[in-house]
Amino acid sequence: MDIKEGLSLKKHIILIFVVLISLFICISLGSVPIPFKDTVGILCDLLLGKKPSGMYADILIHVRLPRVLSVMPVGAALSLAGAAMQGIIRNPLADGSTLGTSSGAALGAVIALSLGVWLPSFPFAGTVVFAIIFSFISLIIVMSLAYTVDKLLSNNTIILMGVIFSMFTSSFISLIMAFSGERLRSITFWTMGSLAGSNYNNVLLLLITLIIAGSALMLSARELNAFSLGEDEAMHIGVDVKKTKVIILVSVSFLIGVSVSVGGSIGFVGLIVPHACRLLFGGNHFKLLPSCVYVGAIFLLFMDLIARTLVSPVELPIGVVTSFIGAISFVIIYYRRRKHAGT
Amino acid sequence: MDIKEGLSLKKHIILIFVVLISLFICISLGSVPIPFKDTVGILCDLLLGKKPSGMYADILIHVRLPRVLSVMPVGAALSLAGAAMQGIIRNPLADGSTLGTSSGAALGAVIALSLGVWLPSFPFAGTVVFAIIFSFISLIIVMSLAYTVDKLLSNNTIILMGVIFSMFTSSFISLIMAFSGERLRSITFWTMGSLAGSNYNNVLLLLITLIIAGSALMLSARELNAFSLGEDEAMHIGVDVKKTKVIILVSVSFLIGVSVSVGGSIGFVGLIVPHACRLLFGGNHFKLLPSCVYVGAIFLLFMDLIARTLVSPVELPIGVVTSFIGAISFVIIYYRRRKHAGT
Amino acid sequence: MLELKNINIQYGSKYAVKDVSIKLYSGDWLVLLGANGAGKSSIIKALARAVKYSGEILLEGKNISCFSSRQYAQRVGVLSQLHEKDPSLSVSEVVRLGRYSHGKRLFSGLNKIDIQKVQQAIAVTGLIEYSERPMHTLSGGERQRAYLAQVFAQDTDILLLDEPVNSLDMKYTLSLLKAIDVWRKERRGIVISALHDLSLAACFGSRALILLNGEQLFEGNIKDALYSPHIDMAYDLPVVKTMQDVYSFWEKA
Amino acid sequence: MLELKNINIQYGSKYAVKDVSIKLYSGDWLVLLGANGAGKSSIIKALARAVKYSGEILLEGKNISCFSSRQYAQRVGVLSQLHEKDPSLSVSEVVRLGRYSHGKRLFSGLNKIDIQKVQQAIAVTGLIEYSERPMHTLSGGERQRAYLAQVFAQDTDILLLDEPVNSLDMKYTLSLLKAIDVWRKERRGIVISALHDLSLAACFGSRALILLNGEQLFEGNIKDALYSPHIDMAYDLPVVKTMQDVYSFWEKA
Amino acid sequence: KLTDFEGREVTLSKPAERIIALMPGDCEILYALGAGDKLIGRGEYCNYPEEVLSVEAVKSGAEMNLEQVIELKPDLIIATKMAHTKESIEALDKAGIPSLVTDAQNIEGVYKAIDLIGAACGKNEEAAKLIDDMKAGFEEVVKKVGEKSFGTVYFEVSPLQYGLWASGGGSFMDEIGNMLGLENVFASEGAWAQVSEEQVIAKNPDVIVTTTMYFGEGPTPIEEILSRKGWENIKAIENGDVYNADNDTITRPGPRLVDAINDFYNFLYEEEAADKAA
Ligand SMILES: Nc1ncnc2c1ncn2[C@@H]1O[C@H](COP(=O)(O)OP(=O)(O)OP(=O)(O)O)[C@@H](O)[C@H]1O
Ligand SMILES: Nc1ncnc2c1ncn2[C@@H]1O[C@H](COP(=O)(O)OP(=O)(O)OP(=O)(O)O)[C@@H](O)[C@H]1O
Ligand SMILES: [Mg+2]
Ligand SMILES: [Mg+2]
Repeated sequence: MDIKEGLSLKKHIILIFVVLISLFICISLGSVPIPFKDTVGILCDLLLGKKPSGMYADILIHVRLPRVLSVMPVGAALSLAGAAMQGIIRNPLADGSTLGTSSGAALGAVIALSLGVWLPSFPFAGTVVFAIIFSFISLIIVMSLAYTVDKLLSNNTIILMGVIFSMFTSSFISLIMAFSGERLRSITFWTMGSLAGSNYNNVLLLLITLIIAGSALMLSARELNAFSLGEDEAMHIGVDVKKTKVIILVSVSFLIGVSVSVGGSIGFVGLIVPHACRLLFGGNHFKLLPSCVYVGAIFLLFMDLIARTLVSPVELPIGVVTSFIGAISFVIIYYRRRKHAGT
Repeated sequence: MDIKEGLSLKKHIILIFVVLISLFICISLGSVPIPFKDTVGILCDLLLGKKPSGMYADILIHVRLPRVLSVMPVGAALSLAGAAMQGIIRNPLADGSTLGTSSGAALGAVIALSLGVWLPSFPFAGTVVFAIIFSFISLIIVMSLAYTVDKLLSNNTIILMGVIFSMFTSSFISLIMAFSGERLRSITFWTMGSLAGSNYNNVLLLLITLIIAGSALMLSARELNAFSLGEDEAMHIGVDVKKTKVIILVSVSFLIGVSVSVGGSIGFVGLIVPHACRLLFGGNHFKLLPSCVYVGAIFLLFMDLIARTLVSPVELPIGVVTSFIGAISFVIIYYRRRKHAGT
Repeated sequence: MLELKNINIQYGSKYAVKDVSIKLYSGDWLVLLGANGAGKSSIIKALARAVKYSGEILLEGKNISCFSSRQYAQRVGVLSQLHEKDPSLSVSEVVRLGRYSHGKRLFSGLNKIDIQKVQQAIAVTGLIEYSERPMHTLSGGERQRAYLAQVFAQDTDILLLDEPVNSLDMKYTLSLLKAIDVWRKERRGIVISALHDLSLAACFGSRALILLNGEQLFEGNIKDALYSPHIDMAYDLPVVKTMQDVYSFWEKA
Repeated sequence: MLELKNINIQYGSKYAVKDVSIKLYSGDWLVLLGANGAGKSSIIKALARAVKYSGEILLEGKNISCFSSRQYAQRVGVLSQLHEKDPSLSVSEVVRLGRYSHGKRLFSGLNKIDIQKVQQAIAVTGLIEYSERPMHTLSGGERQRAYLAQVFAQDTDILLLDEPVNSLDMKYTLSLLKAIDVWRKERRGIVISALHDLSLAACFGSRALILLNGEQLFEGNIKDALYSPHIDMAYDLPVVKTMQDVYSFWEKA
Repeated sequence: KLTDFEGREVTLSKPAERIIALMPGDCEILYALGAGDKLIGRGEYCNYPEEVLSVEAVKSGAEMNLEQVIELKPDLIIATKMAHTKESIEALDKAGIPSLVTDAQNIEGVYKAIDLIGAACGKNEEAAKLIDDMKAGFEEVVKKVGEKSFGTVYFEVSPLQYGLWASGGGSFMDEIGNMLGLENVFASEGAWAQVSEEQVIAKNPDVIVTTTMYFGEGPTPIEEILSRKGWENIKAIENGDVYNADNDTITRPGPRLVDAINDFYNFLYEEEAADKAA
């Protein structure tokens, strides 16, 4: 019997390798073709601390690189959050947005857009800051609502309160859109999800969140495993059920809030990547959570690549590409696995 | 022990009475105030087969009455479909849209809107016909997909395929919206749900669907009860599990497809009304299904009334009002019941 | 009347039941004996049409796959070993569901006979006071009795009972097994049950099928089975000796 | 060492346990006796801190509500009567979880001792071959053994076992009860179990608490309990006579 | 008897006297025809000329408040394809209120709309004159531009923050650009297209036009574009040729398109001349 329950070192190495390869592919391809030689040259210059110049360097350094670097943690965060939510409330329909923070963040962003909030020292930061603040407020509202109606914080209560809250905020969003007049278009575009215009500040924010909240979740893998036996059983083996729930729900909200604030509402990833990982790597959260990070990152990188390049120069909304390709590939995985299982 | 398991006759009568009262209130109020006397006069004339005329008659007969008469069956249909779905796949997050037909219908409508389809000779205009056709195609796709990957049509498979399919179609909708240019606004508004402009043909269509598909569901109440013991147990007592699933899923799709085609995507009702009814009338489907019909109709009638009159002459999107008021009232019911249950 | 011919049951590539054949007649009470994982539940599930199997099972000479769900449920009642943890129905709702296959299809429509059978089943299982309680508020044994009441209400000629006395107290263990015994003799029905308590098997069973790793070790009269060397093989224990030890306490009284 | 003082347990307005008091010392094996719904599981749940109760429960003189979840789980292992139908973990994952309260918090980190305890628990329950199987593919008895293995791996001084032998075959019923018995005597731990099989209770228990509708009818030595008139009252049966009848089959052998 | 943009035949017994116009473009046409006084209801986004704001606003689109419309007792409704639903038009027909649907996609379409609206309210001559005026206005600009060319242009309709959306071929902007001797870098795309930032940098347009409205917070749209990272080397940025067009005039199918083209012309060529002079 192994001492470690997680992914084998070999799998870790392979997956990291695939992430790096994907990253490189996504940097070198784009709607403007940059010769491979130039790409490598510019990247080397960057690594060596030189300042490359020219149109290719402009595109690569200011447009493509920050975008690709934001896409990666967003994909990881959404998938990880989805896996944790599905684990803790034991419901295959759950994902990060079940808690209501996703639509809370969207509401914040939409309010910022419609008021034209502007924070002078942060370029473009209005939406991001508002989204994060609102995702927080949402979490607090949902949790205290759930706690008020049900001191035990049972799953059914959390689910229902989360869903109700997200419907509530979505209706706020619709209302704002209905009265937004001239700004309707930008709001609509924003809600479709877009990672265009990400900058290095966003990348930093995403990475910090992913590291902190991601670690909190990874460290809760045993607890998540315990929950799959039922909450009472988890308590019997020593899990502090309420505390664990709060830690996990707060981490999930962080991940979701920040991702939404940067990338808009990108659906589907958080629901489907965990299911796919469960089919591929099993339901043990020691394996599931890390694999979600890798697979989520890889998946969204390629989806973004397709969004950027498929009908170049036009860009497709990333949510659209994600659902499209994600749906098809998930059905294939599901089909193969069921056939394989022989049932 | 009672022979009948359903709602008592008294409750039926009370609920029908409440529906009729609500109907009358909703007819007599509106963004244009019509004196009570005129309302009654016009309604009497109508019932007596006379043709009332005048501006009030125009408003009442051509605008308000068809609208109110469509709202009622839409509310009933959405709630009923939600209750049936939650029963059959035993998941509190499920509602009529889980199956994917809702977004399929929406896709059809959006395509019709964006192509500007106009079928002059048809009794029902382009969007309705397209929505119905698409909801059908969606049902067929989802079911055959589910059947292909899993001959047993297990719940998990149906849920996942439904969700994936609806993400898939939603992304199509986004795509169309992205390329719709000037029509963006009308599509956005349509997706928020509206029953303005309903005509008597719509009413007829809705009522026929509600009667046929609703009866199919009502007649499956015992099967739905049986499912709550688990699928194997249901089989053991003689339920033909697959056939029942197909009947229920098809009826639900019908209800949802037609409702969406007439009223747009009105969220929340199908999720929350069944939960509220379960809290109020218990989980036995003999009670749950009829109470959902009544409560759904009453609920949506009043929501529509508020949408029409609150900030008159501007109309609020009904989806917004529904989520708002629905969320608040549901939390209250939930809180009361939990307190009452003493746990 | 009920015949199993060369039944094999496979989960993935693993055989849970290998080549089991047996013929049962009216009035038989077959006890399935064997250690955990021997294949008892699998055989019951095959008879209940809840798993795939190879081979043939004939009921009244007809392959059981020819019956519709409803027809089959009118003939065969099934009690499973594992149940959902949180059924949301009340006890009487659960028991009423037992009448499903007999009911007219419209609405709740239970007729006089249905009501009578339901009430009888609730009374036999001692659940009269509990009949309006939701299932998830019952204790383990009360729950098990509710599921048994459902099967009794189903009023079939054949009962498939997978560990029916799990969680039951002594009183109901004996009274319910006795009731089944009386019923089977009067109505000349067939009972097939898995039982781990060999004393009970001896008291109530008429025939036995001993399984070892899915293979049929022995088939015949229950007395012969319990005194045969096969039973020791099946449980990997000197059975009679062990039972006598366990029982010695009561002798002294 | 473990003391229950005037415990009352209520569900809604209904009392499931009324004014139960008992004091347990190292090396005791308390058997909870009583009919279905007598309140056995409720007492175990109260000890496991899974239901609200009034009164006081003291462990090592400290109120049990003072312990953190982890501390408590290091001292008390619990086997519930009802389980989820479809846990998605494998047997070894379930058993490893038993070490949760002992583990360092980082990642999977099981140390040598943990691994050893886990392997031992799997071996005792005879699940070595099954250790990588997902729980939902196990037979009823195999599952029950896996849950038992989890509790054993938890390696606590106090075991709360609600009907531990449900679904177990004869061999494992005896060998596991025996193992627990040896452990309790060696380690001087406390075992509290609900058992419906009075012969087993007689063989393994040291003390008994007889419950009737939640009320404490009798508390004392197990032998006295089984020969007392209280037991007849609790089960509404002439217990000794009944047991002799049931076991008479083996006498003749 | 009129035939509208959807081929529906609408019969008016007499010129309309009480008109509801839902789209800003149609309102502007009505006022330009001197029929502003006949307007008794307007779409909520109609904001030009000033007087229109005093007319009662009617919710349009799927949210059109039919009760309110009927209460206003109009004898004609002018809507565009995107401002109405089939259902509401049918309901209005039943209540005896005729409706005209306009749907101008290009300048030629605007002429047609003017013609139609003029006919509907009995201002046929004014309509013909308005059309002639507009044609003359455009021709004048085209003549002034002559063979001059300013190179390539990029029309931005949504700023980077919400995803970059450009206006391609088939839009009024594109048409106006062509008249001014500009080549739209995204001419091959539809009227609305989300484009990649990379593309803009690579296409290196000579002029950038943004229609983003300035609401008074933060940097102006022009400043924002000038400050974008990685855009420094685009010719338009280097030369400061970034133009903030008035969204209303340049996107509405109405008579003010002439103003739009003149403003734009002034930005391109007059300032140029002024620069050179200085
Ligand atoms: N779904 C499944 N997938 C794989 N193997 C299974 C599955 N169900 C049962 N098995 C295996 O098949 C064998 C027989 O199982 P079965 O449930 O018939 O045993 P049983 O005799 O009823 O045991 P018990 O006394 O424990 O109830 C066991 O070894 C079990 O592990
Ligand atoms: N959640 C609940 N709500 C209401 N009543 C309950 C609940 N749980 C148990 N009860 C009732 O409390 C009483 C004691 O239940 P408990 O589970 O303790 O019985 P038990 O002695 O373990 O019985 P068994 O032998 O059947 O397991 C029973 O009558 C039961 O119906
Ligand atoms: Mg079994
Ligand atoms: Mg119990």
